[in-house]
Amino acid sequence: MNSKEVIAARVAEELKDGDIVNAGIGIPTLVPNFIPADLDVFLHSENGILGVGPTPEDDKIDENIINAGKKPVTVKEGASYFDSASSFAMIRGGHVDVSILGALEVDETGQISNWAVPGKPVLGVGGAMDLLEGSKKIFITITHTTKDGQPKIVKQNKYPLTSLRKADLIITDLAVFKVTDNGLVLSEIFPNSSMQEVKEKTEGAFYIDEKLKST
Amino acid sequence: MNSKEVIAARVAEELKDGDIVNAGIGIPTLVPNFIPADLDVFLHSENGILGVGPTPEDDKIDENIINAGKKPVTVKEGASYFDSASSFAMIRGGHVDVSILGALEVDETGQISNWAVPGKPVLGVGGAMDLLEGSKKIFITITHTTKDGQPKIVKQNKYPLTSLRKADLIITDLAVFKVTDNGLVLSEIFPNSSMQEVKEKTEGAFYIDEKLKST
Amino acid sequence: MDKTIVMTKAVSMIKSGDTLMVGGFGLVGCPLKLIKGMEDTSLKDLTIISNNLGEPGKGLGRLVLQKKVHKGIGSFFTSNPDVVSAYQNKELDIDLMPQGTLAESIRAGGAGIGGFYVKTGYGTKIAEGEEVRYIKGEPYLFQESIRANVALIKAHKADRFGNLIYLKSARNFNPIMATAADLVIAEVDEIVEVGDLSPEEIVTPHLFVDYLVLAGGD
Amino acid sequence: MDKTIVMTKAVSMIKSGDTLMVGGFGLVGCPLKLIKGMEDTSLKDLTIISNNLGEPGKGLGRLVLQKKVHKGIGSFFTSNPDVVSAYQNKELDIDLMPQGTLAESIRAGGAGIGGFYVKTGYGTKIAEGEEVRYIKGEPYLFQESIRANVALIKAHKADRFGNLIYLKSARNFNPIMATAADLVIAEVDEIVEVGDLSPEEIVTPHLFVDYLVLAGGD
Repeated sequence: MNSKEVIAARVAEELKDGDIVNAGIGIPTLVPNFIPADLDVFLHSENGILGVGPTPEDDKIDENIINAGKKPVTVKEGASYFDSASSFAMIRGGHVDVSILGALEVDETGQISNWAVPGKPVLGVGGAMDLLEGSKKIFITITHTTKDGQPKIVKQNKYPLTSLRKADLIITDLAVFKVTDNGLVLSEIFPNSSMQEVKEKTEGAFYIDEKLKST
Repeated sequence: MNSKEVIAARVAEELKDGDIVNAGIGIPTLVPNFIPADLDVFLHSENGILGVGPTPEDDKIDENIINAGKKPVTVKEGASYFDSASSFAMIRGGHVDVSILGALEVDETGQISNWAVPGKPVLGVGGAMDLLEGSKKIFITITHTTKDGQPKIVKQNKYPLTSLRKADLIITDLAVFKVTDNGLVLSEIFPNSSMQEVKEKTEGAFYIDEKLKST
Repeated sequence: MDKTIVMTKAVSMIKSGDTLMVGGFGLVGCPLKLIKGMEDTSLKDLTIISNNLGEPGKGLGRLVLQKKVHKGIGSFFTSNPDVVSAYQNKELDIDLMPQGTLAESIRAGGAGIGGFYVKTGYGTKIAEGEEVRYIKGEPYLFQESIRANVALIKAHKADRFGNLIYLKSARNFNPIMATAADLVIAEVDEIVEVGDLSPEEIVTPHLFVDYLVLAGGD
Repeated sequence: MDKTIVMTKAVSMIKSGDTLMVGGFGLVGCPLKLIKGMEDTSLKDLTIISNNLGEPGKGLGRLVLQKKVHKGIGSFFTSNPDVVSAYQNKELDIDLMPQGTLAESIRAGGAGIGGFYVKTGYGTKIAEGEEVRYIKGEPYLFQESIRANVALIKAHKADRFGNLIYLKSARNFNPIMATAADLVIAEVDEIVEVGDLSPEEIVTPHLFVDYLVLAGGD
């Protein structure tokens, strides 16, 4: 598995039978590949689908079935289509159990930035703010550092916040952090990493879970 | 024709091809019987039907098809069903061309009262306020006087107003009044009545249409 | 995943003091089996959000007769004389709303809308003391959204995931109430296989529905 | 009553300076024939309300390249670099909204709602200068409803009265835009007999639709 797959596989472990899940673009789109077949997990796409299925083979693409990233998808048995107002009524109304989102940065309180870069024209917000505001749980999937090695988990976000709402869980290619009222708690380090690496590559402050200390 | 049928027949003459019409309980329910067969007039019922058809024979009643007066109805070809929020979105959003409503009183400015009687517990408002507020045109159908001979077209309503919105047309068993910015204009007297009778039985002030003066 | 439960289990999830949304326009589209299940139980002090409170001795009217209803929030209660009597005897509080405002406030409650502005009722007695705001030069009344602890709705068919379709004008308040309560129980005429309902015709997607009860079942 | 007209007649009803709602999520569910009909006309100064402004050289993107669009109101324009350039060259104004707020404000415009309160965006940069109201202790942002002069939508099937059904995820913004403009023109793949669409499956009842244009017709 590459590092994005490591992240996606770990997120999938957090999902429960019956969960309604919205998976954003980027790493989150990989998550469905790792959901165990015996779980009924239902993927919501904000352009108006509940029950998104796998990506179709090239010769089986239906141009009228796309996801919120405008990529061709399929639907599973029991799926439904609805309009955009109904779709966001579901999101804002608290009917989505989990949203899995990417981020440019997460701060040490768990607030995220994923829609705008200062100095560049801001011409897109899409559904990210609604998902952050309305979903029961927010899982953030990020590579631990940017391409040029800068930490993505920071003291304070340079980029504009997407919401005051904090994430619940942050999953990187190195580790897992729980977001608590007191701040971030490192709860898991992946076998390919170490406490030292996580400390070096994380700018924001974090606590260490008791269980992790004893190992 | 009895006096209620006279009123209903006269209202029907005002309807145009393609009109979306909501017909309230009482006299308005008789209106569809007088709509010419060559006109496509679509009846909206606020409990969630567009395309209400005639009352069914007793042995053809479908208990799941009722109108807003909770009476069994049928639907015509091209009808549709929708939920209550969608139905009132149609009404408030200005998508109903004409509402035909009964009234307890109409004042000389064209404002109506049809939902509450002072001194009695007010336990029902239903859809009347929405229809008055949202419909493009309001036709009021009333007998000219109450059962004990009191005028229903009055200087000022004793009963609480249903809306500040004025009616467009008032049709009684004796006459037709147009509602203008200057007040009521008597535009038509039915053959069974006379100018003198209309004057005697109308408390509110009204103008007389030029055409009526010359006849 | 199968959301089907028996009626007694469904009723056991309702608590005294709860606010309930109950679907239907009169008795049409009303979850009569679930209401019957509440009769002769110890449930009391219920607040019922419903367009009407049943008819004399029928539907929600029976719960009113059994003095289980503390308050009714709806648009038209005049058609049930038992409700009028209970109100006059001060056994029942009433909160009366225009039908469109009732429907919209339920939809808003399910859609994460805190409140909204409508013209309906402006300048009338029901607007006394209400907040007015001018938008694009026109006066509107403020209305908060409403939610309930439990919604009891009636649908025609469900699949075991809880996707619902309705029957004719029995749809009415049911789809919006399905969105606006912490616990949603749908009474249905029939439960079909997943896949039997077309994705285009499903009116209430399953994410809104917690449990299913068969109208003709146990 | 038959609402079918030819495309040129439909386009002739749009005026320079108009505010148009245009359905679709990217190109899916976008009325491409009607947009094509607007190309190479004298139409200009249009305000377009749409989730996106097409793709480079496709759909609404072509109208942007022809400098017919004065302003875009939507939620995600980043995917079309031509829109980004036009904005940077100050040829195009942009009004950016969260997608859910965009959808809800269109629905509200069609439903006689003057404005409403959402949590989305509270505390962020897009909320700067916006009105905040606390409802049940939680902060919400005020949002006015929006309407247009003309809505151009895409549906799958219509009957000649104008009842509409949609195809899969091409539904998106189309049903709500059909409610929120003074003039509504639906581009459809097929026109069927009245009665062919089931009353339960009709998504947009005909009272919302003024004219029909066949996607594959003149």
